[in-house]
Amino acid sequence: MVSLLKSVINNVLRKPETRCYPVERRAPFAGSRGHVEMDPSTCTFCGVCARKCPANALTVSKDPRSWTLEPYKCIVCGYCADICPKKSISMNPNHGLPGGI
Amino acid sequence: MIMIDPVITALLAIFAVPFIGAFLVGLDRKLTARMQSRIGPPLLQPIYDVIKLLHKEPIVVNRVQIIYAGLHLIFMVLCVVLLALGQDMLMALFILAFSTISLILGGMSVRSPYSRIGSQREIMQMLSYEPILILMLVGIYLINDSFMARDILASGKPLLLSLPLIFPAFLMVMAIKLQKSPFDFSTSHHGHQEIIKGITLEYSGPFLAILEITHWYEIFLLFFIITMFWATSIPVGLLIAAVCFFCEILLDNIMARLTWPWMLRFMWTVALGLAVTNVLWLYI
Amino acid sequence: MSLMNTVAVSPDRLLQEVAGKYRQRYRFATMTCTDIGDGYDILYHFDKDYELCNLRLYLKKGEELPSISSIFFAALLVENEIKDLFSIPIRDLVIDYGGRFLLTEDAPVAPMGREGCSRAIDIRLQGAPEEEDK
Amino acid sequence: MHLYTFLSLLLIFGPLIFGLLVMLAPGWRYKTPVIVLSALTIMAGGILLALQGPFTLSIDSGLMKALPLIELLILAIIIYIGFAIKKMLIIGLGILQLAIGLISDMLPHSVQAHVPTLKVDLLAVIMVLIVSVIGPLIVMYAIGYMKRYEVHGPEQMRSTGLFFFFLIGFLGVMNGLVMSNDLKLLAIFWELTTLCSFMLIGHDKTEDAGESAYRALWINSLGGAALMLASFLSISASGSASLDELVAVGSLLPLALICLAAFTKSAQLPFQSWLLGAMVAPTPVSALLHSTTMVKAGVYLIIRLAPGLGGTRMGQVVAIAGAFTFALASAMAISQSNGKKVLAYSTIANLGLIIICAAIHTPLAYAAAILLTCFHAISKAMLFLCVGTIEQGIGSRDIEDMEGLMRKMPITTVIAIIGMVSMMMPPFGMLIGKWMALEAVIMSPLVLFLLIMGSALTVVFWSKWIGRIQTVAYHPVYKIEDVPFSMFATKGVLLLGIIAAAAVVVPLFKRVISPMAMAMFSETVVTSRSWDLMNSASAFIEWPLFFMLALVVPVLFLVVRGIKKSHIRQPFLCGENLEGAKTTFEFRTLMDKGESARIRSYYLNPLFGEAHLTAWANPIAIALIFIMFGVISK
Amino acid sequence: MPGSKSIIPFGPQHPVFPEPLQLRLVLEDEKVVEALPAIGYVHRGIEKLAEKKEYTQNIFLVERICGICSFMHALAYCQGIEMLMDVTVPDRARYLRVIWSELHRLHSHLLWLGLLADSFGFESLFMQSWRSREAVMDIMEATAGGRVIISTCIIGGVRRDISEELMAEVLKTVDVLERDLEIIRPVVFDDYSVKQRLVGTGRITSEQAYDLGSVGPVARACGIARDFRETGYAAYKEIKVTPVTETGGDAYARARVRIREMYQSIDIVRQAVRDIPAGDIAVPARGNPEGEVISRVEQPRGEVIYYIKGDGTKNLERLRVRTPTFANMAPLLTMLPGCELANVPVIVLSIDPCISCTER
Amino acid sequence: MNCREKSPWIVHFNCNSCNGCDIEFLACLTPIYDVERFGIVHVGNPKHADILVVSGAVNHRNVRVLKNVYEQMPSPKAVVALGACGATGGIMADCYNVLGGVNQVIPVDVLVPGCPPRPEAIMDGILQAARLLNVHQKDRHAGAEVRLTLQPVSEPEKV
Repeated sequence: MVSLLKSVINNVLRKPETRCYPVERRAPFAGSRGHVEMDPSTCTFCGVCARKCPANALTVSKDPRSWTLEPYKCIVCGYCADICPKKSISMNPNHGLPGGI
Repeated sequence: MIMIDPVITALLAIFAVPFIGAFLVGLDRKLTARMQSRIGPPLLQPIYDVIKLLHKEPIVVNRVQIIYAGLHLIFMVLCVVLLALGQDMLMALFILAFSTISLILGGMSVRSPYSRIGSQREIMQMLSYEPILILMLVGIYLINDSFMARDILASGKPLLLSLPLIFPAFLMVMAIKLQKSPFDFSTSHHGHQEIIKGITLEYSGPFLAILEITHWYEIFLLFFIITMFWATSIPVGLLIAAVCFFCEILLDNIMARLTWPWMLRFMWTVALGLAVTNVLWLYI
Repeated sequence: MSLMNTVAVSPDRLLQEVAGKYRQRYRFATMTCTDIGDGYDILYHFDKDYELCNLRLYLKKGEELPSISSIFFAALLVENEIKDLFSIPIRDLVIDYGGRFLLTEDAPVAPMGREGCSRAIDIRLQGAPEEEDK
Repeated sequence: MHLYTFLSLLLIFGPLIFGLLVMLAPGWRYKTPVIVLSALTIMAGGILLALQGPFTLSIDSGLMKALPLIELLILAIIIYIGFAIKKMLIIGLGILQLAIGLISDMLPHSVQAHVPTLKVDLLAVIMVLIVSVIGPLIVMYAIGYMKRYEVHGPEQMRSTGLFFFFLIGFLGVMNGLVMSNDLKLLAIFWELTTLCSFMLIGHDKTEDAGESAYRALWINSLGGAALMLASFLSISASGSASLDELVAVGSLLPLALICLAAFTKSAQLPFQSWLLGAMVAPTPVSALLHSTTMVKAGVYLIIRLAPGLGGTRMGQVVAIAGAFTFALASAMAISQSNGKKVLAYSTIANLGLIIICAAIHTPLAYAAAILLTCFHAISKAMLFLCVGTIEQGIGSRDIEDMEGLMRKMPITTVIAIIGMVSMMMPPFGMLIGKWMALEAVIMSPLVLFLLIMGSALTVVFWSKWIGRIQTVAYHPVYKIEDVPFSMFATKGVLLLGIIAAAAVVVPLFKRVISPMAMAMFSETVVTSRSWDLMNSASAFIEWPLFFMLALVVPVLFLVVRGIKKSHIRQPFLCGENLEGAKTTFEFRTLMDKGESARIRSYYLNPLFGEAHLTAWANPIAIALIFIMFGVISK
Repeated sequence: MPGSKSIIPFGPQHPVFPEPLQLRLVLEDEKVVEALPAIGYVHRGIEKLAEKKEYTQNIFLVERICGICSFMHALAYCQGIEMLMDVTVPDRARYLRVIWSELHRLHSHLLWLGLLADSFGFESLFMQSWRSREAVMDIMEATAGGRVIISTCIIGGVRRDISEELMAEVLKTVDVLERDLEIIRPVVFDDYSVKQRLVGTGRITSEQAYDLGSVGPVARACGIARDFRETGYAAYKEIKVTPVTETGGDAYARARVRIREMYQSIDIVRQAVRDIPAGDIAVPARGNPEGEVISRVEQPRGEVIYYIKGDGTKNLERLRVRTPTFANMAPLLTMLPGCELANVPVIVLSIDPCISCTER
Repeated sequence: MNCREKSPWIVHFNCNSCNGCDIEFLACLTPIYDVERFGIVHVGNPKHADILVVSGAVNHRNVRVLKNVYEQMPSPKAVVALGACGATGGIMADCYNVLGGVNQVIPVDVLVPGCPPRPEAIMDGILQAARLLNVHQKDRHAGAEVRLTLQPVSEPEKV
C-alpha cells in the first residue's frame, strides 16, 4: 500500500546523500571531458582541428600564429584532441567555468 | 493566554504567529528534504523567500487581484485573533472560509487558465472539507455546550478522548489545508503538476509574499486547533501536534498526488463518515 | 548498396498499394523525402516482423501528393512535416497544419530542398525604452 | 376611521386601482408618472403602516358574507382558464376547490367578534414592509426594463398595460395575504397570487411561457386546494377559520395541510419545478413574485403557525423537509449555468432554510427565520434586478457569457458582486442568519447535517458566479453602461438597503427581532446560552471586523494606487501570449493562429446534474410529505 | 450542457514537460474532449545540417538529436555508415556498444520514472529514482568521459575501452542499481496512490497500438512483442533479449514494462561484462559512404530508424531519422481525449516523449 | 541580510535543447546536488521566478516564448544560458531554423559552457546569477526594459 515508507524513514535516519558541492569538490574522473586545453609549445597550427571541429568552435591561422577556441561554442566532444597530429590538444577533466557577457 | 489583556493577546497573535508559521514551514521543508535524502534549505528559508518577494517588482495582471490577496490575509488574521481571544469558533471557521473564498476569487479574477482551474479546484477542496470542520465544531459543542474557544481551552477533559474519530478526519482536512499529497490540487505548492502553481500563479512579488504570510497564519491555526484537542495540558497538546505534523510530512512523501474527484469521494465518504459517526454517538 | 525490398510506385497507384500494405498487416514506419533536383524521391517505409518494405515514388516538382493518413493515421505527422520542409502540396490530410507544423512564418521556406534556406532572418537586441512603443 | 384602517385598505385595494390606471394610461408618457406615483404611494403607505405598529382590524360580518361570492368568482376564472388552455388538471383542481369551498360555506360558521379578520402583528409588519417597499422599487425598475423589453421582444410580448396591472395589483393581493387572519380570506388572496403569477409567467405568450404558467397554476392550485381543505377542517372542528385560533387549538391536520400549501407556494421539493419554469417571465416578475414576496407567502405562513408546530413531531418533519430542500436545491444550483435558474434554486434553498428555522421554533431559530426573510428579500431582489439588467445588456442570462462583464457594465457588476457577497459573506445579514440557524438546529442531527452540506454547496455556486463576472482584463477599458435611470436607481436604493441592513443588523436584532422572539416565547425560559451567543455575535460584528477592514482597506487602496501601468503584465499562458492582444487572452496555438483561452466554470454535471438529482430527490421529498401527514396520527 | 467548452494551452513553457510542446486542450469541466499538439519549438533542422557536415562529424551531430539516448543515435548512425562502407566492427567494440547502450537505457528509464513521478506529484519517488540514476551517470562519466552525451561511438568501433577495474565498477554500479530498484519496483507496482493514478490511464488496445505503429514500451505494454534487439545488432546476437511485454495497454503497463526492462538491462550488462572478448576496439574506416541504407536500433523509447544516403563524397546526400517518439505520437493523440486534465501529463509522460528527437 | 541571493527561484525554459542540458539542470534538484540548500526552488513559471535558466538555442517558434517568459518575470531578474547551444548555438548554430544563442533575444547574465554542462557547472552558473540579482536591483528603475524585435534583414526571396 505505502511502499516508500521504509525508504523514507531510512532516509531521515541516515546522513543525506548530498555532496555539498562548492564546499567539498569531488575529484573528476580520469579521462573525463571537462574542457579543451592546448599546449602551444607543440602546436604547429596546421588547422586540422579547426577544419574537423563539428561545432566550428576553433579558428586557427598560420600567419599571425593563433589558435582560438570559443569556449561557449565548444561542445566538448574531444574530436580535436583525437585528431590532433601533434597531440597538443588535450581534455582537462575539470569543467569549464561559467562566465558573464 | 486568555488571562492577559485581550489587546495584548490580539497583538501577539498578529505579530508573533507568522514567525511560528514560518518556522513550521521551514521545518517542513527541511524534514521533507531529509526524507528525500537531501540536506534541504536553511530553517529560515521561508523568511528569506518572503523578504525577497517583498522587494520584488509588484507585477499584477489586474488590480483586483491585490484586493483579494489583502482580504485573504485580513480574514485569516482575524480568524487567528478570534481564536486567540477565545471567541466563537463557528464564526472563526466562517471567517476562515471567507479567507479561502477571497483567495478563490482572487484566482478567478484573472483570466488565466491555470489560475482559474486552481480556483475551481480550491472550491472543490472547500466543498470537501468544510462540512467536516463544522461537524468537528458540532462535536465540540456537544461536549462543551459552547462554541467558545475559551470554554474549550478551559474545559477539564481532553477533547481527543471524546472525539477520537473526528481527530483523524481533521488530520485529513489539515493535509488538504497544508497542500500535501495526496491532496495538493489547487496550488501545487509542492512539486510541479498540470496546473503549475494554480491559484497563486498570477500573483508575484509582494502579493505572493502576502499569500505566503497568510499560509503561515493558516499553519499556526491548524496547529492551534490540533493542540486544542488536548487542551488540558499544553505540552501534551503540542506533542500531539508535532507528531501529527510529522505524519503529514511523511504522508506527503510516501504518496502520489491523486485527483480531486477522488478527494471529493474520499472526504465525503471516509472523513465525513468518521465525523458523522463520532457526532452521532455524542448525540446518543 | 541500395535499399532492399523496394517497389516503385506511381502517384496514382499509391493509395491502392498502401491499402494493400494495410491489408497485409504492415505497419507504417515512416516516410523519407529527398529532393533530387527536378523532383522528389519519396520513400514509404512499412514494417512487419522487423522486415521493412519500401514503396518508392517519384514526384515531379509542383505535383500534388495524395495523403495516406486516411489509411495509416500515423502518417499524418510525417506528411505534415514533409509539407513543411519541402513545400510539397499534400492533399486530403486528416489534420492539416497548413505548412506551420514545424516551421513558422519567419522560418525559411522549403529548407530541406536543394536550394536550402531561401530566407534569412536576423534578430537583434535593442536597448530602446518601452515608452517608444506608443 | 383609524389611520391604520385607511392604510390597510390603501395597501390592499390601492394597488388594484393604481394597476387599472396604469393599464388604461396610453403610452409611456402617461404610464411612467402614474407608475412612479402609485409606487411611491404604496411605499409611503407601507412605511406609515409600519410606524403605526401592530394592530388588528375586524371587518364587518356583513362584508364577510360576500367572501364566498368572491371566492366563487376566482375559482370560476381558474376553471375557465382550465377550459381555455384545455387542461383537465386545472379544471379538476378548480372544481375540487370549489366543492370544498361550497361545503365549508354551508357549515355553521360562527364569526366571533373577538377574532379579528386582519391581524397585523410585528411579523406581518415586516412582511408588509418587504412587500410595499421592495415591491414598488421593482415596479419602478420595470419601467425601464419593459421599455427595452418591448423594443427587443417579439410582437406578442407587448401587452405592457396588462403586465403592469398584474404587477402592481399583485402588491395589494400580497399585502392582503400577509394581513389576513381569516383562513378563508387568506385562501382568496392565495388564489389571487396564483392567478397573478400565472398571468405574469405567461406574459410572453411563447410555448415555453405557456407551459411554465400552466405548471405554476396547477401546482399552486394544489396548494390552494390544501388550504381550502385546511380551512374547511378548521371550521368543522372549531367553528373558526382564524389563524390565531388554529395555532391555539393546535390541531395538526389543518396545520399539515397548510404546510403542504406553503411548500407548494415556496416551491419546496418536490414542487420546485414551477418556480424554475417561472424564470421565463420578464425579470421584474421573477424579482417581485418569485423571489421576494409571493414565494415568501409560504414561509410566512409557516412562521405564523410555528407556535403550533414547535416541539411536535410534525414540526421536526417539516424542518427535515426544509433542510432537505436546502441541501438539494443548493446542490442542483451548482450544475446550472443559467443565471436566473441559479437564483431560483438559491431562492428555493433559502426558503427551505427559513422553513427549518420556523419549524424548529426556538427563540434563536425564530429570530433567524425573520432575519433571513428580510435579508434574503433585499439581496435577492437586487440580484434579480442585476441579472435583468445584465441580460438586456449582453443578450444572455448564461453565466458563462458574463465573462468580462466588469468591463462592459462595471456598475451593475459591482452591485451584483455586492449582492452575491451579501448572500454568503460577513458582515452581511444572510451569514448571520445562517450562523444563527446552525446554532439553533444543533440539537437535531439530521437537519444539522443537511444544513452543513447545504451551506458548503451554497458557497460553490456563488463563488463560481462572482469569479466569472468580476474578471477584468489587464488593461481594461471600462465602458459606462447605458442603463435607464429607473433600473439604475432602484438597484442603487436596494444596494444602500443591503449595506444599511448590514450596518444595523445588531441594533435591528436587539431592538426589534429579539423582543419579537421574546414576546413569542414569553412563557418559555430563554436559555442563557443562546443569548450569550448573541452578545458575542454583536461583539464580533461591531468591532474586530469593521476595525480591521477600516484599517486595511485604505492600505489596500494605497497599494492598488501604487501599481503603475508598467507593472501590469499579461497573464501566464505558457509563454504563448499573442503579442499586442491587450484585452483578449489569446494564445498562439496550431498553425500559429491566435485563440482565446477560456475556462468554463465547473458544473459537475455527473455529480450534481439537475436531472439525475431530481430523479431521486423528488421521491424522497414526496415521502417526507407523506411522513409529515403520517406522524399526525401518532 | 450550456456554456462553451474550455480551451487552454498546455505548454510550451510548462514545468511538467521538460521539453516545449504545446497541447491545445479542449475541456469540459476537467475532462479532455480534444487534444491537438502544436510542435516545432525544438525543430532545428539537423537533417539538413547533416548534409553539410562531414559524415564523421555527423556522429557528434546525431548524438545531439537527443541528449538522453544520444549513444543509441550515434550507434544507429555508425551502424548505417558501417553497412554502407562494409566495415566489420571488432567483437570487443560490439560488446562495449551493448554495455553503453544498456547503461543509457537504465539512465533513460530512471529519468523517465522520475519525470512520471513528478507529473503525478510524487516528489519522493522522483528524488529516489534520480538519485539512483546518478550511479549510472557516474559510471558513464568514468567509462566514457561524459555524463550525458558520451561520444564514444565512432565508425568502425568505439573511441574508448573500458579497463578491467572500470568493468568491476560497472558491475558494482549495476548491483547498487538492482538494490535501489528493489525500493522503486514495489512503489510502482503496488503502491495504492500510484496505481490510482496509473491503472487505466491512457489505455489503448493492442489493435490500436499495432495499427498506429507504436514502438518500444508503448507497443510492448499492449502485448506486442517487439524489441529490435531481438534481431541481433551489435552484440545482441550473442546476448539474447526477449521482449518484455505486459497486456494492460495503460500507463501502468508501460511503467511495468520499463521497470522490468531495467532488470533486463542489468542482466544484459552483467552478461556483456562477463562475456566481453579481448581485442581491438575499432578498425579504421576508409573512403566515403555510397548508396542508401536503413539502420535500426532499439532505443529506450523504442525503435529508431536511420535512412542514410551517401553519394561517395564525404558529405551525405540525405540523412533521415525516424525517432521512436515520432512513431508514438499518433497513439498519444488517441489516448488523450476522454481523460482527466490531471492525467494529461501522466499520459504524455507515459509514452516517455522526446520532443527534441521528434522534431530534430 | 541579503535575501535575494539566498532565495533565487528558477524558471526553466527549454528552447531548442537536446535534453542534455535539461536533465543536467533537473539533476541539480535531486539529492546528490540538491540546490535547495541555497534556497533555489524550481517554481516552473515566470511570474514567481528570479532566474530564468535557458537551455538550447533559439529557433523561430520558441523565440517568442522565450521573450514572453522573460517579460513576465518581475525584476530584478537574471538569465542563465546553459551549454554551448544556449550561449551561441553550438553545433546547431548553422541549422536553418536556429537563430543563435539566447543572448540574441534577451540579455543573458551568465553563460555556462559545456555540452551539456555538468550539474556542478550549472550550480556555479546559477549561484553567480543569484549574486547578480543584487546588481540588477540597483538600476531597476533607471534602465528601461529591453525591447526585443524580430525583423528580417533582407527581403525574402521568391522561391
